[in-house]
Amino acid sequence: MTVKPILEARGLMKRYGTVVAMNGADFDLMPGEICAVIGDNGAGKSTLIKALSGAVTPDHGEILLDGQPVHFRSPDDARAMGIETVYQNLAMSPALSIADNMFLGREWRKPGIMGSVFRQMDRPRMEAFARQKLSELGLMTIQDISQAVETLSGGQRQGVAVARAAAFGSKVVILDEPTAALGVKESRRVLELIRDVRARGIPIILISHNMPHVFEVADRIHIHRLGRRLCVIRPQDYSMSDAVAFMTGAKLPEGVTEAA
Amino acid sequence: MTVKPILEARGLMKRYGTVVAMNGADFDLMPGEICAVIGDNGAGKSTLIKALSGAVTPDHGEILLDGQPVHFRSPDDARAMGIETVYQNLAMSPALSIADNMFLGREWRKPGIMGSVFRQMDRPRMEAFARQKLSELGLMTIQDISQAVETLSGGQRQGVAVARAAAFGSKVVILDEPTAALGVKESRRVLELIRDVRARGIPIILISHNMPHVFEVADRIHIHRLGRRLCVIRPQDYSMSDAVAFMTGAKLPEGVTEAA
Amino acid sequence: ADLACLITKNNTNPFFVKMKEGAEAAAAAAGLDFQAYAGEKDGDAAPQITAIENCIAAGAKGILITASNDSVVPALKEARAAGILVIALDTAISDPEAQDMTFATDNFEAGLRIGKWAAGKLGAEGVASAKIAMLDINKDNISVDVARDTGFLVGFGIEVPDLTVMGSETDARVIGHESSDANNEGGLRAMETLLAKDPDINVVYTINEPAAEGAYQALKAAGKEGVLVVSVDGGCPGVKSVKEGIIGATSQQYPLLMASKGIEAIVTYAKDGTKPAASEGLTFFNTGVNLVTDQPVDGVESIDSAKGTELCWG
Amino acid sequence: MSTVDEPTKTISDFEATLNKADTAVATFEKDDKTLTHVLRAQLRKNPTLIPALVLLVSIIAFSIVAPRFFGMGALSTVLKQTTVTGFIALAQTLVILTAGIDLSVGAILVISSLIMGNLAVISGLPVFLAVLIGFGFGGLMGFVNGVLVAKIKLPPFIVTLGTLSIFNALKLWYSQSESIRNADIEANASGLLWFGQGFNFSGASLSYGGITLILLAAALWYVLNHTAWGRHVHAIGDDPDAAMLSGINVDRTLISVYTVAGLICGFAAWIAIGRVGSVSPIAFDTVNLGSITAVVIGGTSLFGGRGSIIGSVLGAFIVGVFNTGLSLAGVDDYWQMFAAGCLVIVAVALDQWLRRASQ
Amino acid sequence: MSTVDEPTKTISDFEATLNKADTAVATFEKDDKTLTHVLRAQLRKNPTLIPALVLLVSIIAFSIVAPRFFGMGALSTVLKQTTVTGFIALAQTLVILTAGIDLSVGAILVISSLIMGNLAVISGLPVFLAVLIGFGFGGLMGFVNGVLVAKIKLPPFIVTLGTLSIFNALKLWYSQSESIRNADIEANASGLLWFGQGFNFSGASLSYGGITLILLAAALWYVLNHTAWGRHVHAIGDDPDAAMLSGINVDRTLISVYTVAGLICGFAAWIAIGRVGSVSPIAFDTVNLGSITAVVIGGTSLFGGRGSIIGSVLGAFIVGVFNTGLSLAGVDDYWQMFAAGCLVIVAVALDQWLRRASQ
Ligand SMILES: Nc1ncnc2c1ncn2[C@@H]1O[C@H](COP(=O)(O)OP(=O)(O)OP(=O)(O)O)[C@@H](O)[C@H]1O
Ligand SMILES: Nc1ncnc2c1ncn2[C@@H]1O[C@H](COP(=O)(O)OP(=O)(O)OP(=O)(O)O)[C@@H](O)[C@H]1O
Ligand SMILES: [Mg+2]
Ligand SMILES: [Mg+2]
Repeated sequence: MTVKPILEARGLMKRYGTVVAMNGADFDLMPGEICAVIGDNGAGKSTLIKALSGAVTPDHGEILLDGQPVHFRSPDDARAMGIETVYQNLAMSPALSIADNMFLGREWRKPGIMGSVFRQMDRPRMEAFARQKLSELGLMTIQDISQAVETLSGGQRQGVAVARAAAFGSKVVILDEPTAALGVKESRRVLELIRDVRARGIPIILISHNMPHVFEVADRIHIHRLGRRLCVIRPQDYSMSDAVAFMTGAKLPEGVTEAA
Repeated sequence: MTVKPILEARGLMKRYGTVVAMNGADFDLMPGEICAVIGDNGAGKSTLIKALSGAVTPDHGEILLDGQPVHFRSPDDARAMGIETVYQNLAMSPALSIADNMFLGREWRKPGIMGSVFRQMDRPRMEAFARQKLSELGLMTIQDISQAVETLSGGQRQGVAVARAAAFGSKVVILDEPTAALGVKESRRVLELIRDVRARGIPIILISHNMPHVFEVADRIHIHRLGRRLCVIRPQDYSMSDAVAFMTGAKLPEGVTEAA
Repeated sequence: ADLACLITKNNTNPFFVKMKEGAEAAAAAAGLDFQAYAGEKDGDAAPQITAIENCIAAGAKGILITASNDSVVPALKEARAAGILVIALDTAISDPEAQDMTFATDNFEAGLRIGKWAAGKLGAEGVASAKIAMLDINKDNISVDVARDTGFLVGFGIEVPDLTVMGSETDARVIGHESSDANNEGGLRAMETLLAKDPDINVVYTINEPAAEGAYQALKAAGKEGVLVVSVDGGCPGVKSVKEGIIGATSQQYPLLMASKGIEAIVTYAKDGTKPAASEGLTFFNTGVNLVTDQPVDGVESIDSAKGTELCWG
Repeated sequence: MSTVDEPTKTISDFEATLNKADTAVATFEKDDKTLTHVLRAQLRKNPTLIPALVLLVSIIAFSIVAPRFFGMGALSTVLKQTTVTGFIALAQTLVILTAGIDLSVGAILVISSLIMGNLAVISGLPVFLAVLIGFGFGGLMGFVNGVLVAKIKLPPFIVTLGTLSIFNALKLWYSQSESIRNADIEANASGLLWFGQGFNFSGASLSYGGITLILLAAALWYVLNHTAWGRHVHAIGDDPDAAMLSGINVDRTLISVYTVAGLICGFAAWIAIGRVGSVSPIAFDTVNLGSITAVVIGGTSLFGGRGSIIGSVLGAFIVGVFNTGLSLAGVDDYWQMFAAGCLVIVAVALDQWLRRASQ
Repeated sequence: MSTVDEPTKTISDFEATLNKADTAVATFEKDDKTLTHVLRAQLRKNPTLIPALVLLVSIIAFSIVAPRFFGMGALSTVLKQTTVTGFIALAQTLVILTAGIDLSVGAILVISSLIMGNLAVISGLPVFLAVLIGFGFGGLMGFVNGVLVAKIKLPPFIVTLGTLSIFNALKLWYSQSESIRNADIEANASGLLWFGQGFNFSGASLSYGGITLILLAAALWYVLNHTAWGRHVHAIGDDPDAAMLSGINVDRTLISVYTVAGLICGFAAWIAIGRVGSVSPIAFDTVNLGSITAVVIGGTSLFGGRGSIIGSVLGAFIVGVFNTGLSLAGVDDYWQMFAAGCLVIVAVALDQWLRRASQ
């Protein structure tokens, strides 16, 4: 590999009480690629991306962005560096509106004195933007953009979260099971959206249990097992059966001797 | 149809503010069958099954169990009649252990005076049972049955919820997207489990966005659209493409003129 | 009918409850409308100011008030300007412009008498080696609390450098001041703490009789006999305790008298505009204090518990 | 997906029809134009109407029951009486919106007023300087609360229960339990009393303090609803984890909320001096519970994230109307206490019921 | 899935290998046997050790600072002084475990004791009957709280803020602020005083009330940890919606919790009479905050679902040790208040820190 990874993790460790969620996990994300992360339930995928996005501080190990070591103390830090994340448990404020949620922490202000001195938000512009992003996702069963998020169905919420990440991610977009609660049509749109984001040159980390989806969009597949990277495969080189076999421990990839 | 449905709903209506979540929804569940419910995000599937399980009281319409009208005021009522439900947002008490969660509301007591007078729970027996049920689901990455549920990964939690419903449902088991967060292996086990439950003669309502899974296990498929039943198809008679087309409004089933 | 207002410091202290009962009965007898208000906490003027404003708004003829502190002065001046007769009960208000008259007992005097009695009871030798426990209301330096506390110490013969705060004395005979919240449970707790500090305490000053009752329980539990317990108020239960020897002596006050005198004054004022006059030689109308004890001491004027029972909370 | 060994790179077959999918959206029933529907729609959009209605009804009811209550005199008296509680309720609303609670507001108020009084009257500082320093200490105490809540991650109830005790100790120590008399303030620092003044028109008197309360409430309403900070405050109250994951700097926002609450209490101290005319270390003991009561009667949820600043002012006013109204109706003290207890429960129950019914 | 028009009835191809899947489970690191690890494991299993340690350390510290504190005498005084608070803390723990709070516990205690005293001493009822009726009313008041919380779905803070005011009004009205004297109780109903007695051994005295407190705490511990009801109480505090969806009868459980809390307060009333020796309507004013403080120092979370009943008793004891200890060390009153405030914050912070460190 001559290309340098844009985001790397080396030897991440995280213990919760006696449970070892990450056990020396490595990770690489190349520029402009879609890297899928697959693995059994409880393999530690969410913990890994939480470490990458600043939501969890690993006990050991280091994270490098553009080759520089970084220490995220909060998701805020990561976001400031252009890493945008959709978490598995959807970080939304139920009582706020869809538009407010999409712009949480990066509100647009009115131009002129109202914005600079009185710091008034530019609601109309924010709502128009949110409406447009949701339409692109085909999620316009949501009619009222100022509706509170708590009134949305599970899938609608997930759609809002994905739209937010796609709209604002400038360096890396991380999606933890973005289509888990989505319908057939909406999932399809999300996959298209992921491709669009890559077309903008932004690399994506995608966690998913849906093998057809993973094999359809991913450039590389990181297989996570028992808290660490088992191997990285390219979908052209292996079949889904192989991937599933590796991930569940039914088969060992060549050149790897299971350690755990 | 000469067989009488075991659970029926007639003309259910539910409004949330200005949003109509159910708009005259009908539903039938035949004895011993797996009935899948599919539909777009926000179509009102979860609202429908919440009405059937007592978690939501419909504004209009009636529910019949074994042909008798029933009025559930709480999930407790429905459970007392043998209707066991896994909700989309997983009703778990995070701080309680896995075993405690599985038995919440139906704890086993010690035999003899300790149980009858001192009402002591039979922890060892409950834990053994829980462990066994989870093993059947292949979820034994969970090592410690007295671990708090909040320490489980998203998929592990869902596994616990499914195991609970399968173990205790005596009349009807309702599953709202039971495999959404599950891995390939675990999803497979859940499908097998669903078949096992049917083999015990217990009918199942399964909501899922995963078409291959739906077509694999369902006896009948109820297609929900815009808050009401659009049609019911049998997987033998239609292809997945048709089902998806109906569900998303790309095509209308024969004999149905869209009303909404 | 004309309206009379009574504003007390709170509605939990039996002293004020009696005062209210007396005023209510007197008002009913005189054919006046009557409204009672109470502050929330001794020392907090805001609710009393609110009450005064309400009385003005309601068009009262007269206001009887036991002021929490001098913060009520502007509001009372406003009331007087509106032609309302203002009478301070129990506690005088420093600004003479804020009231037409005070009907009060002198709380310092009340403390002074029990102090003198205790000193007389112990004799010169006993006074020199006394160990005194002080059970006050709390740390807030409420005026009544300070007046009774310092009055007692002065009466006992202890030098008090600052009469406006409690605890300014340096005399080693005073073991400590503790908060009793003027109730029995607090009295018990305070006494226990002081006994832990020094088990040889032999004189106990208490802010009122419920606190004395609590202190007695603590002494009893510690197996201590013959400790002098003195108190102030002279309520009927308190006098009974004097009779039973639980309390050595108590200074008796007359809340009902204050209240009924106050109502009388309002009636007169409403009739012809005459305002009440002060007691001879004083700036206020003294409703008096009596020391109630069954163990009289030379040189300290006192009445016995039988007489005290007759007068209690009259 | 058709062959096992070849990776799939096409859309699954059954998804082929998706491009023809309907784009219709769920139906939203339009509210019809009958009175109840218009009312419902209004209530849904402006939940603050509920306390406003309660206030109106109780004013009317008391005017009937207690003829002495009627007229501007009594009402402007109520406004004067509730000004300080109103200010504290504003501070409390901010904190409660973040799902916190501040039990130390009363103590902050009193310490600030002691500092202002001591500096202006006894040390002879110019009034504006004394007031500024008083503010500053108010903000500082709020800041301490905020840091403990945000950085040590303790529940706000615990933190402020602790600081309540600490601030009370400091206030007694600082003042040595001595008050500053009205006469002294008038003589040396009459500027401290400015907010007690006001103008009269046709029997009603409106104090500058009352007007300032309305202005501050309006300003806070703007900030909470139209600036990013206001949205963050709501989001944190709603779900602090979600707010953190959304990239809000939760700690900084929390600290700023408690600090602003402290500053408001410091400001209220100035108002309180004007109101009472003197400074006493043991005054305003009940303002803690009073402010919480006002906030909840005004419709703000103790669980955070939902509520209204205007509602809190109305809530303070409702409590004031009840107290004054009941006294003027000649209701006995005990039963006033009883009624106050019922008011809290009934008002909040009514609020919840109306909210549900308006959906 | 291979052809479009034929429904698939087979396992997806890529899942074929699943039967060979590994069945190994995630690794759990075994705690090693070094002292810190053993300690951690213990703390994790028994978080109640934390307040126990705090208590031990503070007793030792005070014994060094204030020699008078040392010895059984002072300790048994502390035990006596904290008995009533301990009882109320038990009631409060139950309520707080459901994520509620009960501000009316003190008022319930006082009303029950007034009823017992009045019936036994003035109406001359047999003591056991008077006590039973007092219990009954305690339970009834708790029941009222429970119904308001469960059925009208009001926040417990609001409900008990309201009933606090209501019960206080009732208590003043019922008693007319008059107390019942010890001498009268001794003469007419000495059974009311039973819990004040006890036995002495070598300078320490242990009252029956103190022993009963320990027994009741043990019983509640058993009920909370080993019966279904106890699990339901935890589940409701954890997430009431989840508990409801799991099929727990949330309303009934909540009502039972508040009723039991009321009954405990009623029982505490009997203990309180024995302790104080007399009955007064204005006593035990600080027991509300005192009980909450004890509960949180004992490590119970105000957010519900997590906590320990034994911890609450220890918490009450810690507060008592501090108060008495500081007094005996001759610390000035103000600084006692100050220290009490710091104690709350530091104790809870320490508890959280130790819990985190023990993971
Ligand atoms: N906060 C926590 N406390 C304790 N244990 C935790 C915590 N979070 C995660 N774990 C444990 O860490 C392990 C990895 O969890 P993680 O959520 O990363 O899995 P995952 O790969 O995302 O699984 P899934 O596919 O089910 O989402 C699990 O065994 C889980 O029980
Ligand atoms: N509590 C609520 N308040 C307001 N609106 C609600 C509420 N619950 C659901 N809705 C609305 O009702 C509609 C149907 O929601 P429901 O959850 O039943 O959809 P669903 O079919 O289960 O969708 P999904 O597949 O995404 O889970 C949605 O438009 C949603 O916004
Ligand atoms: Mg995950
Ligand atoms: Mg759903």
